[in-house]
Amino acid sequence: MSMAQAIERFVPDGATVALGVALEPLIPFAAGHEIIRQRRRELNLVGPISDSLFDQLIGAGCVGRVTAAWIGNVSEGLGHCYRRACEQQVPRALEVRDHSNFSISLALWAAAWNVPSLPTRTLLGSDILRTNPDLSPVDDLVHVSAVRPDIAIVHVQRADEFGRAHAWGPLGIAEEAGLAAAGVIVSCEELVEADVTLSDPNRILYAETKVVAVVHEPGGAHPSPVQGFLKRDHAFYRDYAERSRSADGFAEWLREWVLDVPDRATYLKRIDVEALRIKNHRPSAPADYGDD
Amino acid sequence: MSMAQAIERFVPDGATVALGVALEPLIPFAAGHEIIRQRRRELNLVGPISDSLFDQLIGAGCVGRVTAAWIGNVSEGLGHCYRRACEQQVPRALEVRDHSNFSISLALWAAAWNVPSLPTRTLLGSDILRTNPDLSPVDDLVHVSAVRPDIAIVHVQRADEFGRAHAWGPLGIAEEAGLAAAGVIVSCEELVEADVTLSDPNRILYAETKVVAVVHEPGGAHPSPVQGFLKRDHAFYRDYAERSRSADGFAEWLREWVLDVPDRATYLKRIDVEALRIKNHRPSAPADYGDD
Amino acid sequence: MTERYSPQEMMVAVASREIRDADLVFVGMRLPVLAYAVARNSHAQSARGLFEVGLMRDQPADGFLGTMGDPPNVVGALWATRMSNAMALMAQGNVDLGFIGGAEVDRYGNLNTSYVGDPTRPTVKLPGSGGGADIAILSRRWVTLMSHEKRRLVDRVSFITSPGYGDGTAGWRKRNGLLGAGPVAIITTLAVLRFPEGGGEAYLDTVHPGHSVDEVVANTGWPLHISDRVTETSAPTDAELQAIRHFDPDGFWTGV
Amino acid sequence: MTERYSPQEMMVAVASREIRDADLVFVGMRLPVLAYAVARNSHAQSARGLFEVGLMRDQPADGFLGTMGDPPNVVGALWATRMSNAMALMAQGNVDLGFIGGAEVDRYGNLNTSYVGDPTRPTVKLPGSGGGADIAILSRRWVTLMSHEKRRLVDRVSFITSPGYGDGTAGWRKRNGLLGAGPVAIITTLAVLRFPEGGGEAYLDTVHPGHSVDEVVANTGWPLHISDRVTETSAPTDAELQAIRHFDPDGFWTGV
Repeated sequence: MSMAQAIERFVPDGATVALGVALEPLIPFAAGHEIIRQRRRELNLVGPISDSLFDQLIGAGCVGRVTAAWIGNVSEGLGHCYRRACEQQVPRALEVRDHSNFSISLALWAAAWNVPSLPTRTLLGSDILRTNPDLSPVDDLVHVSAVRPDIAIVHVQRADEFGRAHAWGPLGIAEEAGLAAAGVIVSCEELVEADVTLSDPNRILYAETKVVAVVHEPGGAHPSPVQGFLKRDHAFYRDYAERSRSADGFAEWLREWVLDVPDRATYLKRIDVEALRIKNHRPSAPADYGDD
Repeated sequence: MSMAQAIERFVPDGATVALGVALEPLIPFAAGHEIIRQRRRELNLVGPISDSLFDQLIGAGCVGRVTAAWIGNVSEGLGHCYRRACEQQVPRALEVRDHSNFSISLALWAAAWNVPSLPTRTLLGSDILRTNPDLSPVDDLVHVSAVRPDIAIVHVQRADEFGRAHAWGPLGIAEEAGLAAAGVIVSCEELVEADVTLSDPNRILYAETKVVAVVHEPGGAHPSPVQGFLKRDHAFYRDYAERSRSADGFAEWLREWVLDVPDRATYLKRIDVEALRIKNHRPSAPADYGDD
Repeated sequence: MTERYSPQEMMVAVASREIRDADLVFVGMRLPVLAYAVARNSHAQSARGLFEVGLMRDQPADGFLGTMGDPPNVVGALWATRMSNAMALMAQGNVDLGFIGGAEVDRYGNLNTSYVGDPTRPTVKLPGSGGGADIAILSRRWVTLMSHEKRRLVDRVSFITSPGYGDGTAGWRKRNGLLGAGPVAIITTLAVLRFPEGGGEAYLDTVHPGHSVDEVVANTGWPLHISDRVTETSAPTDAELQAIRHFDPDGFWTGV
Repeated sequence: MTERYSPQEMMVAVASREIRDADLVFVGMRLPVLAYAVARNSHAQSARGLFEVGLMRDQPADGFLGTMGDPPNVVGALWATRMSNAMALMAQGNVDLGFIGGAEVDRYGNLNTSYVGDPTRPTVKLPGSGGGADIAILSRRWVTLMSHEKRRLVDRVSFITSPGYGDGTAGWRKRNGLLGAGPVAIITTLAVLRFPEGGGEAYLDTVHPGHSVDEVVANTGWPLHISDRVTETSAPTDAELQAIRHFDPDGFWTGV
């Protein structure tokens, strides 16, 4: 399935969408840009820290609410579109449900286990408890209400057409996000045969019954890093940070990199992918699944 | 470290010990037999379903309490020592904290996240709620109290001397048991160099800071199966089931297979290991951890 | 004419017919593993099996299984994971059908696998719930398999490990917060008992070939309601028997 | 004589000295990553680093890190896992030291990284907690690094994202159920502020070379207590600078 088809079918206006759930790596920018091109509105974005992607979706006017722990640009600092939305309601007002990294993970585990909330000791003494109605202090615990995404979008190193995804490197809250979500869109660097994914069932991230679409989207996480495939494009993040300081600058950036770009393949032609490509190989030692 | 040393140092009388946390595979029988030889007493055994190992420890008089979902012999049925302990207090009385598989997992997650309890919808309507004080129904939820093992003992396919364990196949509640425990004893088929374990950090089961001992114990899980190494010894389970029907039969079995056996190496000499050895190989496709 | 078959083979055949195509089945040990394999090979070729040990499969394992954690069950698995992840899918209502083995079942479909007699001084200590209570409470619908004996099919179990319809009153499961709809059938060595829409008390639906209604009633621990449309259970087909014997070649589970 | 160095290099050197050997350190992004690397190469060679993205390391990454999730940080990792597992270790009290970056800190060590002004109509929306609140509440002790400006070191933060000692009254953290002991130092571009045993209000402990107590006081948003034993911060050693420049070769984090 193409990314355009996947977003068209599975990300309606008003949807609760989990994105960037592996934190700094494997951010599904291609999916986010397609959401912008299809002019989705009133989305509720769910994630831990978001390295620029939430900022872009907010600046493009797709977002009604964010349920997250941190929204900005990890190597550069503030998210300028996020600031404009919260401070000046530009391009529109934004509802913010503040979390910490731990609490957003627990909110997803609560949904995964189908309970109203999970208790934790974190956030005690934090004013986040005052501004987020999904967090209720009870005695010396905080009850974190379940957050159930309609869809989780994850980028992984490889997957097969049946939705069996292999991801490696730090996984952030990717597992609970997919388990909690009603459905998962998998975007992958490599589309492989089932004998590759099934050769290592422990590395399969999700039950295939959760996966509603598999999109073969090489470079779909740029400028974020993909272990074994692409390095992080620090300069691209810096350029975005500078140009997004003003609403006009952001509008121009968005036209150049999203709106006037039909798809990810075209986007990649404008980038020196070779300079980012990881060329050394560090294969994992095989696990022997022999049975007889 | 030898198994004898590991048990001597890290499994004192009265300890809360998690064993058999991967359910039917990877059961650390060698560790259990060493616990019996060292005549530990008043242990609180924690596990999901226990395929004969808990029954043996109970019959040997090592156990004061069991906190588990199921205790028996998976392919043969009832646990005869467990029955004698509960029905006739032979060799001694036993306290039983009944759980379901899901609730014992949640009890360990509660300890792992350091909260008093976690809520769930399972066990509603079950009389287990009446007999286990660690389970409290509140409205339409059950609060499962945290269970924190002093030590978790796990058998894995391979580990390095620093405690980095690689396990594959179904993992049951192995991850939460180790994370919840104050310490973990790792028993392994193969003791490998660190470059093997670190080549695949996603397959490392525990933070090495949790691991207090690594024991190289090939065949340490017999008669339970080890993916890629050994098949399950069904006949051995059947023989144990038949001989343990009577207290005398069990005593004789225990002498033959545990008390009169100095260590695992000697034990294995009495078994046709070759007939159980897995000879076909099914290596997993490598993951490329390249970074530059 | 069909071949001769064992009571266990009859139970497996009936159990396999409970699996609908595309069901996600929470597969318990022993006979249910065979029932899943038989169904996959016939009418439910897009069903998937979930195993509490932490596995999901489509094709049944190619080889005999003494337990669901045996190496052949891992080869070709669609997911090898933690038990709590399998339970999460069931808690979300994703499991269409569960199988539970029981030592005792009562007229309301409640199962006892914990204690015969007073739990503080039991006459028999049974192994316990395992995943049974989880399946009984969380799966959408479930089935239990049991040897048909008066001491096993009892009026009321002394201890409810895995709840069916509780005291049998209308809405008992909903009132008590149970997620799934409850048991749909008790498959025994003599017959198939079913429950009315919305649950309640089990009634006799079909009697296995070679057995009589009287025999079933005589071996049931409560005055059994008989369906006015009670029929004979259709015998295992040759294809069903062939599949059963392929997956249990030595009759470990289904032999006499 | 030591080389010239930037204020950031001074902060990294001081931060690295907060790491004790064998500490498990919850490493935040930017300067803390460098501080961990420096410490590992000198006095804390058996320390380990835990990264919220889901990594544990011993050796610092061999290569520049723009984020903790960059590929070089995964090579040689001791554990690649879920964030919630890293948080579990911290919730169990296994994390000895945490680092938190802040936009605003107050006299009681409370950090604001959420809202300047009324949260419902903020004059500045900051990125938020990230893992900051988790570290502030759950790690055994923690340190924050900040540019020393009157608008950043304020009397009371308008919003407590990551709690220090709250209102500064004795026992505030315990009373409110916070697990860890709280902040031990505020490391700035001009000085090092510390807290009394048991917490409370920050005081000036050392002033960086080339700066004066008056300058520090003038750039602090509350009447700053001065230790009667206030001294000069020891400058970065050549070894420290060498390590810093090895891990930040282009001065991405520490350049002027």
